[in-house]
Parts: sequence; C-alpha cells; structure tokens
Amino acid sequence: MKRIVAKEEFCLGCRLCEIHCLVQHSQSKQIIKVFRSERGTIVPGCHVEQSGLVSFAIQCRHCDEAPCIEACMTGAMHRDPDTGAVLCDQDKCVGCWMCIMVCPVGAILRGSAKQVASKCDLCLGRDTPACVANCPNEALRYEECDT
Amino acid sequence: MKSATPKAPYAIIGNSVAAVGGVTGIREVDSDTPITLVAREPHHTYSRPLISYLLGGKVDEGRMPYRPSDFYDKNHVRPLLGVEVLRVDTDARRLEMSNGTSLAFDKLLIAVGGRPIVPPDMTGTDAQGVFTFTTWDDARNIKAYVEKNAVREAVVVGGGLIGLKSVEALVELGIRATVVELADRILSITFDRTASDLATKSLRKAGVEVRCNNTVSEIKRQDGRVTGVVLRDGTEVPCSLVILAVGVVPDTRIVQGSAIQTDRGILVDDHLRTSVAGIYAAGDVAQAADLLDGSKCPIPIFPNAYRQGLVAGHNMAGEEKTYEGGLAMNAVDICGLPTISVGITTPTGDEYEVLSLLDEKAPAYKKIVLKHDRIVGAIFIGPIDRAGIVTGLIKQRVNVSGFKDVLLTEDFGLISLPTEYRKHVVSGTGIAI
Amino acid sequence: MRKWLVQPEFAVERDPDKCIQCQVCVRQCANDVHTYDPQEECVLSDSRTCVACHRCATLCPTGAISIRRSLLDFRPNANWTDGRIRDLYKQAESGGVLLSGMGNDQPFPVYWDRMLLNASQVTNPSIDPLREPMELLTHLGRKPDSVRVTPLDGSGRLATRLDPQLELKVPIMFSAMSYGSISYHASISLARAAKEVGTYGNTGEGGLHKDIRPYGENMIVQVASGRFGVDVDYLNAAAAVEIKIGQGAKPGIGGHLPGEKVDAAISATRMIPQGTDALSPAPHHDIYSIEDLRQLIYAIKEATRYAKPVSVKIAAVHNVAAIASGIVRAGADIVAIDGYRGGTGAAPTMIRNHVGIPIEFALAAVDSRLRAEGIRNQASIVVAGGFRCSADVVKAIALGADAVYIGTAALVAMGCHLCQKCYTGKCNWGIATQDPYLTKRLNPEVATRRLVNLLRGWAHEIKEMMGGMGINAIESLRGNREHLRGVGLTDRELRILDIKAAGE
Amino acid sequence: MSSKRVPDQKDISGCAIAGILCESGRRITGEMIIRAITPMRDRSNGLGGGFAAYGIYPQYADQYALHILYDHPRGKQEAEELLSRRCIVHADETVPTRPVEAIRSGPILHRYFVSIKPQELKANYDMTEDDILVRLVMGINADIDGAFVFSSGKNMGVFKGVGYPEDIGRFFRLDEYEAYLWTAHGRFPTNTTGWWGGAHPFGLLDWSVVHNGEISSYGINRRYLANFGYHCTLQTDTEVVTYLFDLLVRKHGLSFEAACMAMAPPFWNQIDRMSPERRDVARAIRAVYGGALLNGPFSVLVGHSRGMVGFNDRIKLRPMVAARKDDMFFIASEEGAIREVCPHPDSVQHAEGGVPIVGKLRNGRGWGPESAV
Repeated sequence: MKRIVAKEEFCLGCRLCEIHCLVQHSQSKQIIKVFRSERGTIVPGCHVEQSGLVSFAIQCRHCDEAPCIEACMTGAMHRDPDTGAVLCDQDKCVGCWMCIMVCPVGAILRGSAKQVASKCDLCLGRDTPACVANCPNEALRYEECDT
Repeated sequence: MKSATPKAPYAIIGNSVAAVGGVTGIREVDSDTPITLVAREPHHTYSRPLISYLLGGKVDEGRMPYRPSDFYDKNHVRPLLGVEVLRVDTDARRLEMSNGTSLAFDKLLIAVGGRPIVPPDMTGTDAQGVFTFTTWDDARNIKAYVEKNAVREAVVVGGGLIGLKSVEALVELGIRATVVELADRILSITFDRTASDLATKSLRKAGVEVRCNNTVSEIKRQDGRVTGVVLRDGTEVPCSLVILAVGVVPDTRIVQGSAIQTDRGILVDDHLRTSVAGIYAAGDVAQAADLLDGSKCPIPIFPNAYRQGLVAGHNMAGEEKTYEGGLAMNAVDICGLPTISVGITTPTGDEYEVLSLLDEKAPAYKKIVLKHDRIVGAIFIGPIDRAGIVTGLIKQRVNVSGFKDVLLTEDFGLISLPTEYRKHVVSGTGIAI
Repeated sequence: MRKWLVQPEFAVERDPDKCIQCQVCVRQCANDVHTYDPQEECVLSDSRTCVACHRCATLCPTGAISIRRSLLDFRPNANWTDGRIRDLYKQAESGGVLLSGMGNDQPFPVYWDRMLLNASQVTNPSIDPLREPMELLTHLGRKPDSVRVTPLDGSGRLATRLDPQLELKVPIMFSAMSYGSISYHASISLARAAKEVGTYGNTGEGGLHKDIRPYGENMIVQVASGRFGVDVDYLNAAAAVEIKIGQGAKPGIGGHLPGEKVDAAISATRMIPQGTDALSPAPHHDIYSIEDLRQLIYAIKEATRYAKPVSVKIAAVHNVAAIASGIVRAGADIVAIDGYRGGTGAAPTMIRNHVGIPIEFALAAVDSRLRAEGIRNQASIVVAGGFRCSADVVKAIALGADAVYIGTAALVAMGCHLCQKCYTGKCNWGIATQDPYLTKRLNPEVATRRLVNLLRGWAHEIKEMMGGMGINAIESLRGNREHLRGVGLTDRELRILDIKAAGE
Repeated sequence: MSSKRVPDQKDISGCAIAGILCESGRRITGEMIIRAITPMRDRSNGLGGGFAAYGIYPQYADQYALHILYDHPRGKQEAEELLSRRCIVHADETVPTRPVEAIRSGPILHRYFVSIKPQELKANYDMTEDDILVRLVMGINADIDGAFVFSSGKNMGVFKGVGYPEDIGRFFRLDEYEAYLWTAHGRFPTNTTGWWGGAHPFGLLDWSVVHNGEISSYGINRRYLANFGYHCTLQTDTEVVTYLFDLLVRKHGLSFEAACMAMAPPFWNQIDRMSPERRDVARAIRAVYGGALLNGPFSVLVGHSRGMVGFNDRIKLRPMVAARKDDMFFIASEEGAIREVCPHPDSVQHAEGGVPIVGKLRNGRGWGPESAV
C-alpha cells in the first residue's frame, strides 16, 4: 500500500506538516480560523520530533500487523478494506488508551476534544496527504512500500 | 439419545476477543472452509471491557458489538449462540452441548475465557444485589437492580481492574462507592506503590472510599436484599449493592477429565496447541508462555487474547505461526487519570535497575524497569502518549544502555532511539510485533 | 553617539491578523530575525539582521510576513545615496574591505534588452517546433576548416580526424561553482541535472567530490590558480578541462574560502588540510604570459592524451578580443568569457561593481575578431555572466556564441533569492553554506528536478524563437546577426555589436 | 555613388526555376527552355528573368567568356582598361539582342573571351587561374562604377535582365544558341529595384545558380564565407549558394553529395540511425560546416559544365520536380513546366528534402557521388 515515508536527512523541522494536518482535519479548513477558534479541539496525526540537527515527522505507519487493531477492545481501530489504512472510528472509541500502549512508534495521541484516540488517517479522500503535499522540501513522501 | 453428528472442519468455543482473533486468523489463511462457533452467551460478539462503560451509561447497547453485524456471514461462520458446551470429548473428537446435540470437529479452538471468583469464605453472597461483573448480562442486571432499588451506596470487593472500572461506572451513576481491597493497596498486581497512591488519590477525588488491608467477611441482608457489609475489622458499611470483583480464573471446566492437560489454565505451546493434536486454546482460558521469562502463566488481558486467537487460527488453518509470548500490560483510565503499566513494575532482586520520575501535582509518573540494559517493565501515569515506544522496546528486547538517560525525559520519542531501530520503525514497512 | 550607525536595510512586517504564531519563521531564519516570546505568546521580529532572503515569507503558511526596504530614508541625494552612506558607516566601523555576493547589481545598461529578435512572415514560413524537428545539438571544440571524405562517393569514409568535442543537447551549461562556495547538495544537484539534460556542469576550483566523479562525463573540471583538487585522475575524470584565468565578478583578483568552511569532505576534495583557508592567488604563478598559458594548455592535453577539449576562461575586460585571439592561437579549444554580471560567492564590492565590460560587447568583439583572423573554427566561444532568460541565450548565440554558461539563473532555480550574502555562510536556502542545519534544506531530488525543468523550459522557448525565424538548426542561428536589431543604441554601439538598427 | 542598384538589405524573392540537360551532350536551341519557363509566369513578376547556357561557345572553349553590363561608357572604358592589364582578350563583341516590346532601356551589354596573362599567373604563383579570375570579377563588381560582370565561365554564358523570362529569352535571341544544358529563372522580388545585374542566374566561373526561396541562415552563411575571402555584395541568397558551392566543391574538394550534405544536412536523429562510417562523415560535416547550413525554404538548381544538380532545403518547403525522357533530364519548380516540353516523360521524381538530384553528361567526368539519381 502507499505509505508516508520520512526522509529525515531533508527535514527542516519547520512543522508545516503538523500545521497543515491540523487544517486538513479541522471543521473550517481555513488555516487562520483553525488557529484562532479551533485550536485545542484537534491534535495533528503527524508530529515532528527534533533533536539537534536531526528532525523528522512521524505519523501512523499503518502497520500490516497493526498492534493497535489487535489491542482495541471496542473494535474502533480497524483497517480500511479499500486502502489498507488503519483508522480509528471515533464514535466507537471510548478512550481506553490500549492503542497508545501498544503503538511502537507512539503515533497515536489522546484527542484533546473528545477523550478518544486520534491518529493519521492518510487524509482519505485526498490524493496526497496534507503533510506530504505541504512539505516544502519533500522530506515526506507518499509512496508504495511493499512489506 | 443419539442425534446425527454434523462435522465441523473448524470449531470454536467462545465468542469473545480470542474467538474473533481465531476466526480472523483462520480466514487470513483459509478463506472459505466453514467455521462453527459455539457460545454460551446469546449475544453477537461484543466487547467485554465495554460493560463498565455500558453500566456507567457512557455507551449504549448499540455500541456493544465488537465486530460489525455481518461479521459471521462475511467470514462464513455458523454461530451457535446461547448454546453451552458441556464437555470436550477428545477421544471421539466432538463437543457435547447443552441442547442435547453434539458437534464433531476436525480442528478445535477453546476460547471460553475466564470465570469470576466468588470468595468461598464470604457469607451471604447469594443475596439479591450481589453481582459479579464480567458479562453484558451482568451489566444489564446491575443496571436494572440499581434503577429498581434506587441504589445510593455500593461496595466493590476487589481493587483490581474490573473492580475499579465498575467503581468508575457507579460514580457515573452517582452512586457512592467503597472499594475494599485485601492487599495493602489497589491495583497491587500491575502497579507499584507510588502508582497505586496516585490512583487512590484520583478515586478519592471522585468521592470513592478506598479501604485496603481489608475485606468483606459478611454480606448482610433484609428480606433477601443486601443492606450492607461487615468488614474483616468489624466495621459495617451500609449499602444496597455489592459487586464481587476479586478476579477471574481460567474456565477449564469443559476439559476436566479429558486428555487435555491443564494447570491453572489449559496448557498451550508456542503454537497455542494443547496437549491433544488439533485442539488449540487461546485467551483467558489458556496458559501460555510469558514473553519476558518464558514461564507459563495465564495473562488474562485483551491484546494477548486476540493475539493468541490469531496465532491459533493461523496454525489451525495450516500456516505455521509462532506466539512470541504474552506480555502483561494494561491501559486504564481511572476517573480521568490515564494510566499504563507494562511488564514487571515492582521488581524484586538486584539484577533490576529502576528509573523513575514523579510529579505529584500534575500528576505525572514515569517508571522504567531495566534488566541487563533491557527494559522489562514500565509505568506511565498522566502523560502516556509515547508509552507505546517503550512497549515496543520491551517486545523487541532492545539494548537501551546507549540512551537510558533520555528514557524519562519529557521529549522522549523515536528520535531518542538508535538510528537503526528508528529507521526500522519509521521505514514505512510493516513492523514486527 | 551610538556605536553602530548602520540602520536596518529592510523592515520585516508581520500582519497580526494573519500570524498564527506557528513559529515556522522562527525555525527558518538563520539570522535570528524571528523569535518566539513564551510570555507574550507571540512571535517577534528584529529587522536589523534581515537580509531579505524571503525564506520566512516563503514558508509562512498564512502569508503574514512581508519584507520591505527600510522606510527610514536619508535626505534624497543623487550623489550620496543611501547605499553609499551605509557603506561608509560599515567601513568606518570595520576598517575592512566591503564584500558582496553574486554579480554586479549596479544600473548599467543591459544590452540584451536593447536587441530584438526577428521572425518570418509570408516570404519564409516559420516552423512549428511541436511538429517539425528543431535541433539544438551543439558541439564545442576545435574544428578544422574543412573535412576530407575518401573515396569521393556515397560510401565515403571520414579522412579527417576531428579534435575532441563536447556534445550539448542544449546550448546551455552550468557555470563554475565550487563545492565549498556552494553546498554538497547544490553541487550534486547541478551534476545530476547536467547529466539528465545532456549538458555539462563545472567544478569551479572546488575539486571533484568522489560522489560527483560518476557524473564526470557531464562535468568540466577547472584548473585555477589555487590548483585545488587537481591531479591527473581529476583531469581525466571529466569531459573537459577549463583553465580559469579570470572571473567576471572579480577580474584580476583571486579567491578565498575561509578555513571554517573547509570541513573534512571539502579538505579531501580540495586536497588541502582541514580548517585551513583555501586561497586562490590573483594570477596563476606559472602563467605570466601567453606562452606560459600555451605550455599549461599543452601540459593538460598531454596529461589527458589529447582526448579532452581544453577551455580557457577569462573575464570580459577592455581588450578581450585580442586576448581571446591569443588564447585560441595558444591552443585553447574553447574560450569562455565571463561578463561583469557574473556571480560569485564573495567579491570586494568595489571590484564587483566597477571592473570589467558588458558580455554583449565582449562577445561581439571576440566573434568578429576571430572571424576576421579566419580562426573562428579553431575554438568555440562560451559566454557567461548574467544570462537571465532564454531570449538572452538566443541573442548571445545570434551574436556569435556557441553556448552559454548560467550560474545565477541555476542558483535561483534551486531557490536562491539573490540576497547577496553568500559570503556569510548563512544561506537560508541551503545553497551557499556548509552548515549542516542549513544544507539539508536543499533536497537534491527537488533541486535537480527544478534545474532540469529550467533547462527544458528554456530549450522549448529557444526552439519556439528559432522556429519563428524559420530556422531549424542552432548552427544557422549561431553568429547570424541578421536576426538581431538594435533599439536605443548609438551608432558606435551598433557598429561594435555589428547589428542593424530596428527598421533597417 | 554606385549606379549598381544593389539593395541595401537582403533580397527576398519567390521564383520559378527550370533546367534541361541533354546527358548525351547533344545540343539544342533555347526554344525549349523558354517554352518550359513560360507557363510558370505567375511565379515571376516581371522584375527579373534569366538563363544559363552551357556549350554555346565551342570556338572559345578554353577562354573565359565574360558577360559584362555597363550603365555608362565610362564604366566600359575603366573595365576594359583593367581587363587588358590582366588578361589576353581573344575576342569581344556586343551581346546580340533583338528589340522586344516588353523590354525597354537595357544597359550596355558586352562580352569578352579572355585568358589570364602568363605574368599574372607567375606573379600569383599561389593562386590558380580560376582564383585570379574570381578576384578580377570581384574587383570589377566591387570597385568599378557602372560595370558588372554577370557571367565568367568557359564555353557557357548567363543571359539575364529585367522582365519576364520568356521576353528576356527572345531579347537575347536564345533561339539562335545551341547548348547541352539550359537553366532558367523567373523572379518575384519583394524588395528590390529592377536592376539587370540583380536578375538570376547568378554566375561565377562555370557555376550558375538559379534559386527559389529565402535563406534564413543568410546572416551566418555570409559571415562564414567571409572567413574564406568571399565578399557577398549583392545581398542575395543565390550569391551565397554559388560561393558555397565554389568553396565546398572547388576549394575543399568535397563531393556534391558531401557539399549538399553540408548545406542541407540530415537531422541528428537520422544521423544516429546511419551506418558507422556514414555517421562519422555526417557528424563531422555538420560539426565543421555548421556555417554552411542553408536554413529556411529553398529549391536550388546549380548548373555546371558537366551537368546540373537540384536540391531542396531539408524539410522541403519549396517545390522541385525532376523527370527524364531518353537522354533528356529535366528539373523544374512545377511538373507542368516539364510536361509543357515533354508531355510523356519516362519517369517523374519529386525531390526529397535535402537529397540532391544530379544529372551529368555521360561523357563528362563525374562530380563524384550521384547516389541520388
């Protein structure tokens, strides 16, 4: 399946990926409005880690054997049959944090608004995820990764 | 009585997470050979841990199903729900069932789960208003009882996970709850003292009374209904509801007297095979190897159950798959306080090294237990977001000597890990679990 | 009196209605213009160190940042302009030489803009490059006056041995830019783009990095006064060798790469000790005359077994035509002429702005001179120095150039914003810097693609312009001054350019 | 000021061309070529017509036949002084003409049969007799006011003037000449004054060139020729073509195929598909003779004492047809012109872009490759 791959040697640490992820998953989709009124109601499914010269953006790997799906007690965490993406059904999630406990990349966060898990959904519906599309240095790539 | 014995290539006893894992596992290998699933409970497969949320009213009945309603059809599963398997006949290789029929099988997965313990030395447990708390029906019955009798006070026996989740539910319902724990602190199995204290604080903040080093010796009743309990130290606690949550044991009844070897649970190898060929066991009923020390012990937790079912399913369908071993871990939100505990949290012995960081006020607590530079256990309370990375390090048995010092730091993340491991993890390709 | 009299050159303006405090600008500015104040919870900007590189404005997701010339005006004075006054303050502070990056930015006339191209109407059909072949293939190198084919019939074989030629799919090459003056990523991007397009890059005097050696057949290696990284393998690894005598941005003076930029990789590539300044003398200390040049040219030809063309690069100076003629007679296969608008990593401002002549005149003079002497065949002419667009290229070829070098245009394609601060090593675009935090901002994949796109785009435009003239092979444009007309030029200028005035 | 009304900018014209060769060497009168050019009248506009005829002066076969036009007697006097200094004049006469309604006020037309004086040859030991004559012709054309040499070959002559070609033909009484090779040109200039010297064919030594088209590479071709001492004074493409043939074939010794390859070369992608040997040749010729590449639309017909060659620009933007019948070989802008004089040719061939069509005298030495025919 197509996955987001981070090229850390070209990551600027500018965090535009986080910003555009927020916008993409906001109500208004208008960046300024998002930061004015919607901030705190969404958490990005993509976050940048930085230490000295090294930085990279990390988001859900959509693992083939996804521990979060196995650990999810409500069945909220599931794999989209069409795309293979690992998605969290926020109506089913009750925020038990099992998925956070087992995610080896720490890519699942507690959604700040509802007490439910929040993660990368590959911006389903978009050809290219917002973080990838807006990375100024193509340090994020959306490409086929055979596993 | 002899009735025609239909033959099932695959038979599964049980209908919870391990059983669903089993179905999924079989179907990942064998897409159409029919599966027969027999379960005591009449319900479509549902999420057992949700019963506390159901009781507390956080979710409604509609959200109980663990898998979509077309799960059985899609996976060619013939469900026999509300039918109880009385015993497994390993010689005839068939199941004798409560409806008088029997089912011959080729491959069998036993996933009947555990059975709540009712303390034998406790008197009055047969009174109305005394419940165990492991099934959907338990939740329904308690809810009905609470409404009918306008319950205001309740006593929960047992400060373990089930106990505390039921307490949380009761709090939601506006019921004043008292937790009685035999040990000197709640969650004594998974937490260390510091963590237990933080949890206790959180409970007390929510108006819950926590009594440790104590237990219920007698349940008092009036015309059959609970009116209160007498504790070991003699104090009386009035209440109109008692929930017994002192734990579960593997429900091995149906294999008693069969050729299947059992200890505390049904003994299985790293392929989830029981001692009888073609018969597998998974979930709370099984007793499999522990990831950390290899010893065989039941670890009745959700992720293990699913994983075991999945692995068993693969092997039943003829594709070899090995079970890495179980790792005790729990994520539980105690009245708004998120907590995660993994592996060995209260080590004894000097081969262990402990790193910890506590912020009473936040509250925030991080504890990492190492053995020979490898992480074997951890506790996260409050900020838990990157806990999974540590779980990963435990499972992958990564040597952390190079970055011990950053394990507890606030911005600990993938970037703190050795480049090789990090690249492996973020490479975008599948990650070994 | 304040110690520091120089006021900010630019004013950074942040639109509070648009700024979302995302701090992208803070993370991008190597000059520390932007900082985040946690107490105020807002981003603050200090204009003093802004160089107007637009990095922050470009990455700002809401377009909240704008950068203007400082609004602090001096009393208008045609003689003592703001710039001159500022320079005086700077020198009064530092007591040093004023430095600049990139090329001459003074308002001298741009003669490309005073020449116009021709197109066919009626009597001669224009050609549609989308439907008809349109050939840009160019060969650089010494050519004989005639060829012999024996026997004289259809099955004839070539009896004349041609000297080595560089084959260019587009008549545009990348100017000499050394690894050291630009980053590793920038260097490798230029080499990759050259290979992909079928043209050539140029190492400058930075040596040939081991990773760029595989691109050798699309590289020209330079032998400059510092002789950095020069050995016989270096010469043979490339497609051609260029002796650098002068550079348009700073004719008559040498170069200087400060020691702090000479890290392990650069020291290995330039073959000098790590951390030492890389000094290129003003002259080659083994070339004090044209005959010395001849010796070096032939030394190089010997070292490369006469298998590679040798180019000699000079700055366009007053009597460039005679010098070029001498260079051709000294045995050069290619003469590269660099005009005063050519860029550089660092040059004394006075030199950059006041030495040299426009490339347009230099080219016209050299081409005419070589033709008058009947030696135009003996060497190809490559011109450099401020080529901004494909029309400039077409005009240069019509004036007589075989090909052009582009440097600044290529850098701009990679992201350069011409802030002229290359010499500070703080290039926010990751081009003219060795700071690992900055260099990773230039992803070679992106940069290569942008360079390739630029050359493809220019090639398309050149073909369109040629087609309009009814020409389908570049050699019919080369030196074809009939297709140029001058506007706003004096008779003298027209005569030097040897073109007619518009309307003639 | 010069009375040569040479346009001050490049001459642009469309045209009609035709050529007839008797490969057997049989000589025919000018009637046929006049008939052939007549139907292409709409390709001319009466501002220029002309002919070249080969084999017309057998009695002076070894001398250069100079056709010179004079605007006034002073020019004639100066030119003749120069001639007698450098040449032995074996004979001279006024070019015979007949009055024709459409032709008015022609210039003085005189012809001379000359050879270069031995001492001249000695004095210029490094030059051939041809080179010396070329220099002489260029000298007269450039320096002597009112005199213009428009034909300078041996046993051949160029006849041209202002008017439609058929009128010019009758004016010069071409029906009374016999030649084995005739070429003709009808001109449609768009920017030139009607001047007799400006008409075509353009001649130099034995070369005569008639040409239809406009060469967009003129600017560089002219500068390229300048490298080799050719000074184009007439601002016409035809002049350029003539000099290029003289340079490539006579001076550089290239075959006709190679010369045509230089002037209308194959495309690089065609060259890539050639055999290794041909590829080397083509590559070298393109690389070296870039300045000789004729770009833009043209069809050219080159006459020479040993035959004629026609060729087109490499993308064939102007028409050219060839045909043969028995020993007769025809080339013309339009097939109609050929059918006019030869209704049933054995074969008809349309020239391909850049590929020369060559017809040569059977007895004459070959010009080298005639692979094209």
